[in-house]
Amino acid sequence: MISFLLYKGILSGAILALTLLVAAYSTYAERKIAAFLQDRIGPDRAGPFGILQPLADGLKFIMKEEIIPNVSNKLLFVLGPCIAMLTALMAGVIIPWGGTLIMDGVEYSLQIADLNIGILYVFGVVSIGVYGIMIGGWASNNKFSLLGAIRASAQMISYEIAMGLSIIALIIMTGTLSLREITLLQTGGVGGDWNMWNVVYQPLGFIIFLICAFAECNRTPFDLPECETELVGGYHTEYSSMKLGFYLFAEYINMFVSSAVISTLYFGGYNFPFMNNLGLDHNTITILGTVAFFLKITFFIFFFMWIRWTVPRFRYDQLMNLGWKMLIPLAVVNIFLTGLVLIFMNR
Amino acid sequence: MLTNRSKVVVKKEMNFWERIYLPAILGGIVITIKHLFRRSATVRYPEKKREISAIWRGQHVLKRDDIGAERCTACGLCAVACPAEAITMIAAERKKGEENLYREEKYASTYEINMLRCIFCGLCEEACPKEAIFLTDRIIETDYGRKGFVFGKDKLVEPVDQRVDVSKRQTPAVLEFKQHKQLTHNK
Amino acid sequence: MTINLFYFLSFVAVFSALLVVFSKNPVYSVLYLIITFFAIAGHYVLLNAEFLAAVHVIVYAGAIMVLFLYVIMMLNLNTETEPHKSNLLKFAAAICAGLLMIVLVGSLKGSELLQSPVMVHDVGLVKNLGKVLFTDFLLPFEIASVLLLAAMVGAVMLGKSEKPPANETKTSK
Amino acid sequence: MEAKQTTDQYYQAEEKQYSYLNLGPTHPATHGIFQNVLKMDGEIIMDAEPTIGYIHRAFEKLAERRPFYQITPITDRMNYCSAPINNIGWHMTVEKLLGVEIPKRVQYLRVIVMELARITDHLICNAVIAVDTGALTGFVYMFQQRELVYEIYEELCGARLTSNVGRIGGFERDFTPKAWEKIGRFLKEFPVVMKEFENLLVRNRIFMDRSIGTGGITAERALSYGFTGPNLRAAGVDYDVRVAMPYSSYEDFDFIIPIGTNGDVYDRFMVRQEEMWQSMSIIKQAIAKLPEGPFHANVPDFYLPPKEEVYNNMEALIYHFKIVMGETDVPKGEVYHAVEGGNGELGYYLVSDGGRTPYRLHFRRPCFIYYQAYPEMIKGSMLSDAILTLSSMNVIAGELDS
Amino acid sequence: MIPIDYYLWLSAVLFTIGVMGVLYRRNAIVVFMCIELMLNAVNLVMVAFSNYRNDAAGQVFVFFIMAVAAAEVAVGLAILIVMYRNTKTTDINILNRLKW
Repeated sequence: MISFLLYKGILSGAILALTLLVAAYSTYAERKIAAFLQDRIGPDRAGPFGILQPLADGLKFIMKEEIIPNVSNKLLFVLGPCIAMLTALMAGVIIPWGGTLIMDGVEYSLQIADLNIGILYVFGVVSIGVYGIMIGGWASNNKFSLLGAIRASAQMISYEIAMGLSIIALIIMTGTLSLREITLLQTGGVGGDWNMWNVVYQPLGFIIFLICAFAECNRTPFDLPECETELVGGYHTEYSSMKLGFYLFAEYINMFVSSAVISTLYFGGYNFPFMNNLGLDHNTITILGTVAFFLKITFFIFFFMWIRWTVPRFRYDQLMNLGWKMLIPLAVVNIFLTGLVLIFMNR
Repeated sequence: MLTNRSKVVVKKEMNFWERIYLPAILGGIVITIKHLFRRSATVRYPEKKREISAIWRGQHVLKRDDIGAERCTACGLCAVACPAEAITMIAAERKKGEENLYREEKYASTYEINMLRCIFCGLCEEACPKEAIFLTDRIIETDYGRKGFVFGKDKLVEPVDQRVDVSKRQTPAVLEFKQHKQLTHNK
Repeated sequence: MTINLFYFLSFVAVFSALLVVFSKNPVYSVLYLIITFFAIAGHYVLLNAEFLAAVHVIVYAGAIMVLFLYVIMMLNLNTETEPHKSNLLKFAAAICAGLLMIVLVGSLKGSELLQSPVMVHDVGLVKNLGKVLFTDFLLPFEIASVLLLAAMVGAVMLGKSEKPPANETKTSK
Repeated sequence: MEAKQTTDQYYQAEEKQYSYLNLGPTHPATHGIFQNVLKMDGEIIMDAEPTIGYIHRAFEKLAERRPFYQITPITDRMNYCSAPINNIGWHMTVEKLLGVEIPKRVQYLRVIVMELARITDHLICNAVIAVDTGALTGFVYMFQQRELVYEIYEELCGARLTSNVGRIGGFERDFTPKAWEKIGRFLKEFPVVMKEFENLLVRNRIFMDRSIGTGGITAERALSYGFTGPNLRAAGVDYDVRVAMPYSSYEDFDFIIPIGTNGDVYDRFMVRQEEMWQSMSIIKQAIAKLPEGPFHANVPDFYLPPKEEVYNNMEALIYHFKIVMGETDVPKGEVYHAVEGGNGELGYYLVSDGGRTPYRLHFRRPCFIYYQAYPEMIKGSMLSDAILTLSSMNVIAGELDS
Repeated sequence: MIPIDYYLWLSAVLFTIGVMGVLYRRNAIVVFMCIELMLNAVNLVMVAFSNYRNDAAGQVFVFFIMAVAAAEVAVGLAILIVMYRNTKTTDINILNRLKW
């Protein structure tokens, strides 16, 4: 019992630390990638290649004056970023970060909790995430913030539906909600037993899911809640110091988590090609798998940033049209197609 | 139609591929990723400085002549020419024994340029008939107070041992003219 | 352990439900209601209905309450917009609720004798639930979908104003 | 009693239904200091009230206190995105008053400088449209090219933004070989970047959806407001001062006037984009046809004598003093001269009473006129559209006040 | 294992609070929320009994209640918005005349 708690505690702590670290370095990566895509250099003063920039940023956030507007709703104003941060961190619990490690004959899973409702948990957490933005935007008592909050809530609710529908097709195919089982079904991939990654069977679902993930993370082209040229800063216009930091951090954590979910659902999670044909022992495969998983996550984070620095953003009504008139019907069509194919396959 | 040279340049219909967003976005990300491998255009400022042109209109200098006497004769043309009214000067008469300090019989005992007013248009340089004031390719230093931006003679007149080379901004005709040492101007 | 959890969740649920009713600002009401819903979701988990708990959070906390909050923000309601209600009415409301409580107490008296006849609790799993839903309750399920569609159409129709298209109300789920 | 209370409530609420949003004076999208009070119903703009005057600097009054040559730096500060056009336009106005004959070479050099300035102006406008739709990267690519143009200015006159280039009668100095080299480099590099920028945006559906049908204005309304320049051409009227009333030998060059169809943001964007291509072709033609000759006209009353003469020659020194003091005689009369500025017809109405300063000087600033139409153009559209409309009209705050 | 009557008491209390809210408040949106609260109290009993009897029917019913609640909220809030547009208030006492 104690060792079980210890193992879970260590695992949770490690994943929490890792999430925060990745989020911190995502801010650095964002600036660096933006700079490189734009023929610039980016931060390079703090440490070699600016590698300590996240530390400097964090320090600056902490040192900044804390401003709570007089006319704001003070309790909710503080609550907003907390909720945003909390919900962003919660989703990491369910993701299988790797296979199992066998130590002294005991098998340790690199997943904090394997709930049987798996992916639904992620949805639950994501659907709560909107409160952080809404409450913060409303409590600021600023019209730009309020507009940002309203945009955010409408956008996130709408895209959640398309996201859910795109997942349903996947669930029909795999027959399970558990993320670990979904990952295990993709074991092997190229080489070996040729269980291809789900993206091969669900390309349309993957694209819909990816677009919805962009929308849920409020990234360009769906960054309407915070678009700086229209709403100054959107929901975080009035925020300063670490509260602003929390919002920005939450965005990067969301990005990290959604990259992890995309990799798990569609790109085989911690599986990598030829993993069972190399003749490695179990623990090595697990560690290599985790590395592969993080490589996939890194690619998706890069992809998020890459897109952000390329495309313009939607307008509010176009965003709604895209969500309701294109993605949801497409997702439904995808479900039908998947169902039909499965019926024919079984016959 | 007022002319026969006009041409409609807008095509607003989208074809199918443009309608489904993705090809254009893919094209876009290909363009941006190409820039990932391109040399950055940034100049790392404090270590490296951008090469600025020879005729750059920056901080003013009050020139001395070859022996180190101030060229300015306080004629006031620069102050008149200044559209921003940034130049203030007080003229004084040269005393005996100051010939090596001041070139002409009259000189500017005070010469101030308010760098906050100055718009660096270069009209003072053009107005000067005595080859005394020039703009240079130096950039004004920053300061915290307004007072620091009123440049007096201490900052404007070039030090005797550290001459500011302005020959780059003078025309070849002037440079050629300056070779004739017999002329009064060049003595 | 479990019983303590039950007490805690019940306390949270009841306390925040009371605050829903008594807080002046509708935004606070919404937030307290969300807390109540979380507590109820916790109860569902205690009752081995994980799937329902997740759906409950997604539907209620994630969609319905966001809609409430959205409407409140859009209409910009706050404490001042709450109309004044006379003390007499409030008193009457309390009395009515108290009477209802007494009726319920009377009817529930003696329910502690009930004991669970089975020891296996596996209906909360997705598989079992899905089987029942798509066999025994197929017709109601389809009717529910038609109901949702009708509600969606109705909401869009109502939300469309005759004026230049203003704020479209989108339905959730 | 209750009914009355309800009606009162109703009227209070009627006011409350709309919210008022202060867009500006400092807002990331206003690109300058001016204010818009928007009456909003949710995200829809019901009405707008534009306010100007935040950077009022009394240009016209200032100009009436200064000799002619000192007015040039003032014109810099109107449309600071294309300052050389303002400068040269002013010089041409004075030359028109004086009736000076300008050598062909000077005219061609002026065309080159003005077209470069037009490119920077349109480039800023289009890059900023991209930013306001959220695509920052195209903006950065374009701004690198603007840097090249500014380096050309720097080589010509020693300054970059507020250029004060040229003098009454010509240029203050001839183009150096380095300047020619930089112009050549710009003409070589810019088309590549332009193509990239166009590929990023022009056929991208997100951008097209954002800009097509946004902030449109019909040709009739545009004309009755007094629109000129790219914004009028986007509405479908091919009015261009360079063709309608050619100045500075524009009739020698072959270029087309790009027009749009219904004056929306996309039209304006495309018209500006095409005008940049045309400007490049004009520059190439001007370089190819450039005749030999002096870089300034023979206006001894206004153009300063060469320095070596001033240093040595009494006659020249007297002229020098006379010009700098602004004591040369000018004819009485009034002239109006218009140039095709970066943003439209930039007119100078100069009344002279023969004194050392203008008796009255009025600048016809196109942005001031565009900004009047702004409320009409954004009524009924969304906030995002309003911002896009503002940046696509390229309203420069410096031109609003005078 | 928690006895079933605990859940009955809990949902009775929640239901009463919901009823009290409906009677107590005049803001239509809060009234709506109190109705949601009552529905949830009922849901809780259903799930409790479903677990108690190990019969899925109770949970399926909860599903249907959720669906109905979602539909009700969507339509109800749409009506509220229309009402607000016309009367500029969400006071249910203004509504009792059934006209505007």
